[in-house]
Amino acid sequence: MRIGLQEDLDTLQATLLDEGELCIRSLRGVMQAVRERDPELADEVIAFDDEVDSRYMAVAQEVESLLARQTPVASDLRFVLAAIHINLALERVADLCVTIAKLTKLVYEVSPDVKLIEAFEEMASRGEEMLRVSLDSFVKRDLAGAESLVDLDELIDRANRRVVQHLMALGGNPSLREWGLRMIVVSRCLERIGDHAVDIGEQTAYLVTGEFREFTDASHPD
Amino acid sequence: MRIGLQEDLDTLQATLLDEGELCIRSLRGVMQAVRERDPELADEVIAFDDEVDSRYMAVAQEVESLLARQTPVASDLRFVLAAIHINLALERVADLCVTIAKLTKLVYEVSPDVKLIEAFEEMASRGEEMLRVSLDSFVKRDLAGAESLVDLDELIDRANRRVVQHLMALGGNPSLREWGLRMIVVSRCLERIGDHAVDIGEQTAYLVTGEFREFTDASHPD
Amino acid sequence: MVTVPESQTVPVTLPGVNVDAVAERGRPLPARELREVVFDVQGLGVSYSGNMALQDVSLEVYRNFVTAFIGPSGCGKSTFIRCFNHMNALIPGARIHGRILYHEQDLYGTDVDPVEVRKRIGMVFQKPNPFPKSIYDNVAFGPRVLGMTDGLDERVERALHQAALWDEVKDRLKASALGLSGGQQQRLCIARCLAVEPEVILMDEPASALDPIATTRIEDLMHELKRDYTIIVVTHNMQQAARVADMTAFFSVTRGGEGQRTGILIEYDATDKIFTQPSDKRTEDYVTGRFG
Amino acid sequence: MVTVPESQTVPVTLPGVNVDAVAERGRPLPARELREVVFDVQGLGVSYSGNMALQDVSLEVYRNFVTAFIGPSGCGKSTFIRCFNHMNALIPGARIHGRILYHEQDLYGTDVDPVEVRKRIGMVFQKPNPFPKSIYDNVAFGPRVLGMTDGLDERVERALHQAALWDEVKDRLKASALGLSGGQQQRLCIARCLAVEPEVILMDEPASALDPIATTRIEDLMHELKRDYTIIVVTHNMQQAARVADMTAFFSVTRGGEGQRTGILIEYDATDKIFTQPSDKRTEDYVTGRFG
Amino acid sequence: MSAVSAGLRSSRRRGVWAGRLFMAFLLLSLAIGFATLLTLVVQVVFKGVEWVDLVLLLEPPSADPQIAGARPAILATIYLGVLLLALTVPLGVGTAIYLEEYANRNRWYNRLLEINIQNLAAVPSIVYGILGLAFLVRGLGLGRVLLAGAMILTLLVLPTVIIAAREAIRAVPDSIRQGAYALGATRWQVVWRQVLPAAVPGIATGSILALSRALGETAPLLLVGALTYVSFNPTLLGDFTALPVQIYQWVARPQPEFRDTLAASGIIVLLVILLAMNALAIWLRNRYERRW
Amino acid sequence: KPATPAGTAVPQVAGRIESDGSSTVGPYTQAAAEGFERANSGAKVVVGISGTGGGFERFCKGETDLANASRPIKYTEAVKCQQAGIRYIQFLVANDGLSVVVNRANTWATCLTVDELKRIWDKGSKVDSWKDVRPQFPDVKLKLYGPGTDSGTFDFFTEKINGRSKQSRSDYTASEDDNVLVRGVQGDQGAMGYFGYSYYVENKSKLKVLRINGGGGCVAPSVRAVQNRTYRPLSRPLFIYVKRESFRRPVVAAFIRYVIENEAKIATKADFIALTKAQLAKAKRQYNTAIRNR
Amino acid sequence: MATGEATAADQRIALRAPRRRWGEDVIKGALALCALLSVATTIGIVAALFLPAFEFFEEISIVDFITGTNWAPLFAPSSFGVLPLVAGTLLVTAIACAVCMPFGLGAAIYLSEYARARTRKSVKPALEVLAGIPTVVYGYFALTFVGPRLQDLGLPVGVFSALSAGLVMGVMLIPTVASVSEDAMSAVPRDLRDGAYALGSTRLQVATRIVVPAAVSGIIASYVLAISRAVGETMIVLIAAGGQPNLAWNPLEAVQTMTAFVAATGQGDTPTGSIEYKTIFAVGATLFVMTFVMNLLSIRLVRRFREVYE
Ligand SMILES: Nc1ncnc2c1ncn2[C@@H]1O[C@H](COP(=O)(O)OP(=O)(O)OP(=O)(O)O)[C@@H](O)[C@H]1O
Ligand SMILES: Nc1ncnc2c1ncn2[C@@H]1O[C@H](COP(=O)(O)OP(=O)(O)OP(=O)(O)O)[C@@H](O)[C@H]1O
Ligand SMILES: [Mg+2]
Ligand SMILES: [Mg+2]
Ligand SMILES: O=P([O-])([O-])[O-]
Repeated sequence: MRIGLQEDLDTLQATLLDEGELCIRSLRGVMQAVRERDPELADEVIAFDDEVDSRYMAVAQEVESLLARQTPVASDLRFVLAAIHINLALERVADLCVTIAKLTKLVYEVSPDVKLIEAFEEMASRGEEMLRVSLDSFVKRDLAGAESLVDLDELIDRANRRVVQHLMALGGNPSLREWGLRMIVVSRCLERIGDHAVDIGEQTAYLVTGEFREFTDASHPD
Repeated sequence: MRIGLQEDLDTLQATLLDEGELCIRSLRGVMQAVRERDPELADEVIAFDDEVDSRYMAVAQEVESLLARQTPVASDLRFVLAAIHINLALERVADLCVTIAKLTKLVYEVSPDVKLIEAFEEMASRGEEMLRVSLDSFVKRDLAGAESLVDLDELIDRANRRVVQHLMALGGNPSLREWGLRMIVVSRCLERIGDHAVDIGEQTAYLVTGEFREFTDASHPD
Repeated sequence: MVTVPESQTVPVTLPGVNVDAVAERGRPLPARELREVVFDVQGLGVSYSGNMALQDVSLEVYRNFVTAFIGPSGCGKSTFIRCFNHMNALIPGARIHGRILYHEQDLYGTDVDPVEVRKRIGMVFQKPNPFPKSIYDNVAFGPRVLGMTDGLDERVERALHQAALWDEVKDRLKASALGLSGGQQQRLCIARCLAVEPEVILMDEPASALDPIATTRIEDLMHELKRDYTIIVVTHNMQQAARVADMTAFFSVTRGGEGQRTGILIEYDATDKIFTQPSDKRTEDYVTGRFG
Repeated sequence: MVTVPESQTVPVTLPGVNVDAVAERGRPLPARELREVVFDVQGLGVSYSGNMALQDVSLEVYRNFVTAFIGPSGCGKSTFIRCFNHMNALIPGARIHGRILYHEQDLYGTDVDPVEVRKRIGMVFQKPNPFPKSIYDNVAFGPRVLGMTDGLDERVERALHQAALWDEVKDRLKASALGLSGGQQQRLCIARCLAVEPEVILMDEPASALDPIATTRIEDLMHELKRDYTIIVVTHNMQQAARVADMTAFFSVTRGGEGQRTGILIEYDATDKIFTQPSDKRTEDYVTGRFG
Repeated sequence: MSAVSAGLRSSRRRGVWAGRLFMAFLLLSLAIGFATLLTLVVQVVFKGVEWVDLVLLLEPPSADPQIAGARPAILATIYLGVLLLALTVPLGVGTAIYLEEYANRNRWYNRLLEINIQNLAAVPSIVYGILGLAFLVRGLGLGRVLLAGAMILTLLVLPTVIIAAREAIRAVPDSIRQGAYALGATRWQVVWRQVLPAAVPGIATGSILALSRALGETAPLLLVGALTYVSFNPTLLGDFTALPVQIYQWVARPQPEFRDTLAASGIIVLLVILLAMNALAIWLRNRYERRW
Repeated sequence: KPATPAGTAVPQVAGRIESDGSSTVGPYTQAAAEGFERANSGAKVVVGISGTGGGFERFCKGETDLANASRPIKYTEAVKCQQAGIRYIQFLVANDGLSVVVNRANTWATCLTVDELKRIWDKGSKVDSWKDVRPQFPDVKLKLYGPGTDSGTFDFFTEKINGRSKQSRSDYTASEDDNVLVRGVQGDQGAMGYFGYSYYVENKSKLKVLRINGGGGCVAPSVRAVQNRTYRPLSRPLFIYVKRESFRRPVVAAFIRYVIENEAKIATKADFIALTKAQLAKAKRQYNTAIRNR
Repeated sequence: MATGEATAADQRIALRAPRRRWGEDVIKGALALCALLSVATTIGIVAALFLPAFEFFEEISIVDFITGTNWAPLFAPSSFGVLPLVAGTLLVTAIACAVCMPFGLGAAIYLSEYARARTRKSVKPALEVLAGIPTVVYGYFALTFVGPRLQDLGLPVGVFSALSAGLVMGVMLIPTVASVSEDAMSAVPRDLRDGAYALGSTRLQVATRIVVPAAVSGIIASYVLAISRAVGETMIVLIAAGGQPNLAWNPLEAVQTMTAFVAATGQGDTPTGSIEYKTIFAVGATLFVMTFVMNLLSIRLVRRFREVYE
């Protein structure tokens, strides 16, 4: 057993999970900011991104060092490649949170549409769940868990579509219109968090099966 | 000289550039579809994504094989890591084109706002330029070229902000409103194509300098 | 498929890209049906004084491929590779079971002359083993013993060229081969083997005694040579197998009844496959360094 | 910094993560000021019968680090490592210039006794070189010649434990060491060296004669041992340096006036740095295999 | 490199015949030696075996062949053997150790020493006889005593023993020495605890073979005064004879009983002694032969 | 062990006697020593065969008690002894008849004159064939065998036949070992050789001995012929030289006495020819004088 | 365990030797003394041979000695041309070499290249027995067996001849040559043989073109050893060669060698101190010089081959 390699792999996974946890915190924070229309909290979330970024950097550095030093092959190599992708996905998730935070700040004076906020809450909690499931199944090399993400994602997508419908129906009020234009992006961001979770799931599947496969293909919707 | 390694690295770069070219074609195609409100053309762009995906897969496979077989270190390793990121960025660019194509299809009956289309045209051609510059500087290991992307990106961002302002000012007409809601996403997509080009530039910088550095940080806007 | 009309777009030119070349250099190996089989090993086993050292190996070696054998120490790699040119016949007590067909002809059939076999199937050894003669005489040795003495000079020069050694030694062909560096010696041994114009070159850990730079050169050379020759290489260095080989066979050891160890073939596949997605757990454990 | 109030969120639990451990295992090496210097090499050079084999090397070796020396063949790695325990004194014609301070004391000062130095600074060689004696006697040899014969049995057992060999040999301590496998022999040599309780262990290509599995075990062992010892290792295998070493020194060769080759130190830095972003072009060329 | 479909059959009959002829020559070479040995032994045994009895072993010589024995000669030969061992082994091994382990080979006097010893090995034994007569018997005033005989035989075989011991010591791999030095052993500890034990089989066989040659020597003993008629058991500082001298004298007698029969039986006894020693040497060699 | 021979009522003596010298006389001394030791269990006699010259060398250095000699001491040797203060007594102990032998297949030669022998053996002789010896002999190639040039036998033979010691042709096969000469003559039809009587006696069946005409007719070597001096000129005396100083030791005196008393028996045992009465009487006289003077 | 607590000062003291190691120096001295014994031996030999030899050369011109063709030191008038002895020595040596070199090498090749390990293990020591038989025995074997057999073959050879002595000496030396050569050939790495076999060589080609050339320095060493043994051999020639100085270079005739002369004269009855007696030393010194020169040459030769091949 190559102790050095396994240690490095463990460290890498731990850093990734750490990053995942921070992303989830970020997501919660920004949803609170949306719910409570709290620009300060939004600022904190924006600042908190540095934390995630530092983990992102750490993972990148670890990956580079590991590849340079340990020559991983086969499943070890797939693990490292998966880690690269997951790292990117998580960093994007955090960025999306930042985007949401920024959008929130732009429209915090507008009193929000309650139904919409509820939809967002639902999407966010689904997103959080998906992130958890994705990381969890990654750690457990759990193919079924990873594949279950597709179904979860469908739920978020549906919520997103509902939000778009709702916003389109919203009409009139110019301030609300701006708000709506911003919120459609928020919704899209939340939806994309789900997409990233699916990406992570795909990486798990790749890690386990050794095959590249997209769970869903944007250009070939089922 | 490790002939095998260099050959593999060359192949990898060639596949990446191929993929880049396909992305640019995709972008042109989808802009034509937007301009001409041509749902068939949009469909073709959507189908064309398979081409890009196949390159994406090829790069991923090549990277895996290269890492497993060649044990690259130092600049070679950075090249491979950069290739992974660039591959992802390009794939995203193509996905964004698909998204635009889909959005176009949803609203092709609506006669578009000419100013907006012009803005999109501008954004798209800037995006195309950025992609070109980014790949070009990657190939030439041209740090200055890569850094110039930040300025180019600023132009796209500005166009994006103008689009949003314009859309916000658009008001009234419900069909136009839906169109606007869709178009804001299109604008965002085009803007993000620029972001991806910047990402590619960042990878070039990493490859050349060996240091991780984000040209701009979403959470720390200058 | 690509219906985005090209005429509509100015051709996209990106520097440094030759898309055709990419296609030509395509990594995937030719399909199985298209490969020409040089050796067809069928249920091969080797025993030393009754102890099975290797059992029931069946595989095909393809023309103009580099085929690598990897596996833990004592799994019979050397034993196996030595079957291809009758080198086992020199070991008292060694017995071969099963068949090796060389171009569909039984290599161990009656009437097969080991000398003829070795002429067609050259071998390079672990430690560079130049004869204590001049560089020229080393390369000329094979042709001389085989009576191929016409145009000897050209033959020697050609072999040294092929082994990428000519430029380094052309001014001192009469100097002792022992004065060469380890890496040069090994290339000389390859040249020596090429001088008799074999079809196949067997290499038993050809670079394990060399430093990394010399190793790189040998690997490059193998890369070059596979255009004209079929190469079989045993290596302990998995990275080396990964780098140079088109096909890789992984051997391992099973423990029989009385603690007897017998080598078996675990997996034989394209090298990429072996090193990224081996289908056998034992292969995976070995290549990831998790064996034992 | 993290002002998102944790109390507001249910603790996020993810399986398999121990965030503290991650922090503790943090890759970055201790800052230069915090490292304890064991050897301070100052302008060291070595000549063999007047030919400089190594010139002007200055570096610091830190305590409880694994320090690797890499470089092309003949660049003086072995020459250098042998300076640390006076092994060059055994070569007629070898001369040392410059200084090596060992805990601030000149290793080549007058009155310094090579035997005392070698007691503190052990060495493991390229090829396992067990003495043709029993396993026990091999390990007991050092203590015996140094007169440390009290509690010899425990000492031997402890050394074998540390070298991760005890379980494999505890039932046959009286058997000949030559009956061990190559990897076991090398671990025995390590145990032999540990038995005299050195502070530093020098290893000159300790795994180059071993198969990959045995090599892995030796590398693991080095990883273990660095907790208690300071290890200096010469290796041809760059991957090995990359895996085991904290610090890596890259040596290369310059050609002097009359084609004379002299080894010089090109770069000495944290291993990660050497293998991902070497600051010298020559290092980069060497580690990426683009040398020569 | 067109496909090889046939032609693995031998194409060179001539080579086969040359091989057989050569083989015949080799067997002949071996046969000549053994045929001679056999004839010789058969002749001797045929003539003398009857007289190998207790009289021969236990009685002193006599003018009457019927009751003539060789007890003093046999005993003296045995004493000589023991003395030779006691003198040659320490001196020879000591010299060999000096040359191999201590002497700096770059010094002219050490090189001269080596050449000198090689040369002494080739000096005819008769010259040693002259030397012994001039310096031991007369110069030292030792007289014609057993000790003088032993000493001259010592000088005679010393070069051979030195050369054999040097070979044996040189065959001990340097890695063993380095390993011991690296553990803090002093030079003598290295020699005494590692090198000598490892070299013992080589030294022993070399010494014994040299010794058995010395015991068959006649000429130098005659010169230093081995007598032909001694009826009492030999002492260190007393008159002596030796078996080969006794045989030589018997052979020169006119009476056929002496000339043929008794001489032959004496030869048988001598052969048995020598064979026993050779056997011992071979046993030692096989018993302790080492593979490194 | 056999008991002391009857009749010798000599009291037992003990001690060691060193002797060295002629390899021809060696067996004689050895036979004597054997009997003497048997009679005196405390006595030890050792015998070396360094050759007459070697024996005298040691003798004159005082290393030995007795010197066995197949010729009388030479002037140079005597000088050496004198310088070293070694005084000695010469005892004639036996006779030898140098025998000239040919191959058994030699049917022509039976008796040769001294002149003929000289023609064959003298320095610069060109006699290569038997025909050259006597015209009526067949033309068979003559092959010569003789003792080593440094032996007493060679000295004696050359002196008596060629007129001067050591003057001889040199192109013959020489050997220290007379058995070797026997072999030589035995194996070669044209061979001729000469050596001590004992070697002829022991090999009578293999060789043919020549009669020698020394002026008094053809005589073959035999005990009688030697003893009554008709075998001429090749009868030669054998000596033991005794150091006077040693003679004072009872054991040495006893040994000489033993030799004189048992001279005939010893000579027979060693294949030599016993002393004539006159010779024996002289020896006894010498012994008695020596005893008195010691 | 790294002595964690030890301060630099402690280690400063510790790097010194606790005490001077006198024993080591004493041992080295003792060993050097052993080595010096061989020098003393040589000096002794030179003194023992050359001092009397110089006396000899005071009386006899060294030129006559070296160039003279008639050897009759003990005849009267005497003649001191050593060439016949040298010729005899060389002739017998040449005959012995003609036997032991090819056949010794043949046996060595057989043992190292053809024989199985088991055969080698038993045959080689058996062969070595041949080298241990006392030379007296060989002498009589030559005289009583080989000579007559040669005559049986119809050769016009005398009872004594350089031929029979040389032949037997050659046979006696076969094991020496075989054993030393075989050692050298076994030391040729297996790789080289494998390399040659892999090129399609036959066993014969491997043995003659690879192994023998690679072992040539060892083979030469064995030859040199055999030559010097042949030159120095005494008893066989003393008994079987016939003591007849002979410049005829005819192997069928009897010859005298230098050693035989020394041995014969040494035990004869030449008065010591006489000029005749001193010939022993003159001849002995010549013999010594001959072997010495030959050895120097061979050391050179062997070293040259070593350089080429190692
Ligand atoms: N000449 C021989 N006689 C008997 N057994 C042998 C012989 N050669 C090899 N073996 C045995 O056959 C088995 C396979 O040996 P082989 O040398 O082929 O292994 P390998 O895979 O080449 O090992 P390595 O990697 O150490 O070179 C081993 O168990 C070995 O002990
Ligand atoms: N004992 C010696 N006598 C003379 N020169 C020597 C000796 N040992 C080494 N050298 C020379 O010193 C230089 C450095 O040798 P060294 O063995 O230290 O290199 P290295 O880096 O260990 O090489 P490798 O990787 O081949 O082991 C070489 O040029 C070598 O020829
Ligand atoms: Mg092998
Ligand atoms: Mg080295
Ligand atoms: O031994 P010799 O009688 O011949 O002197």
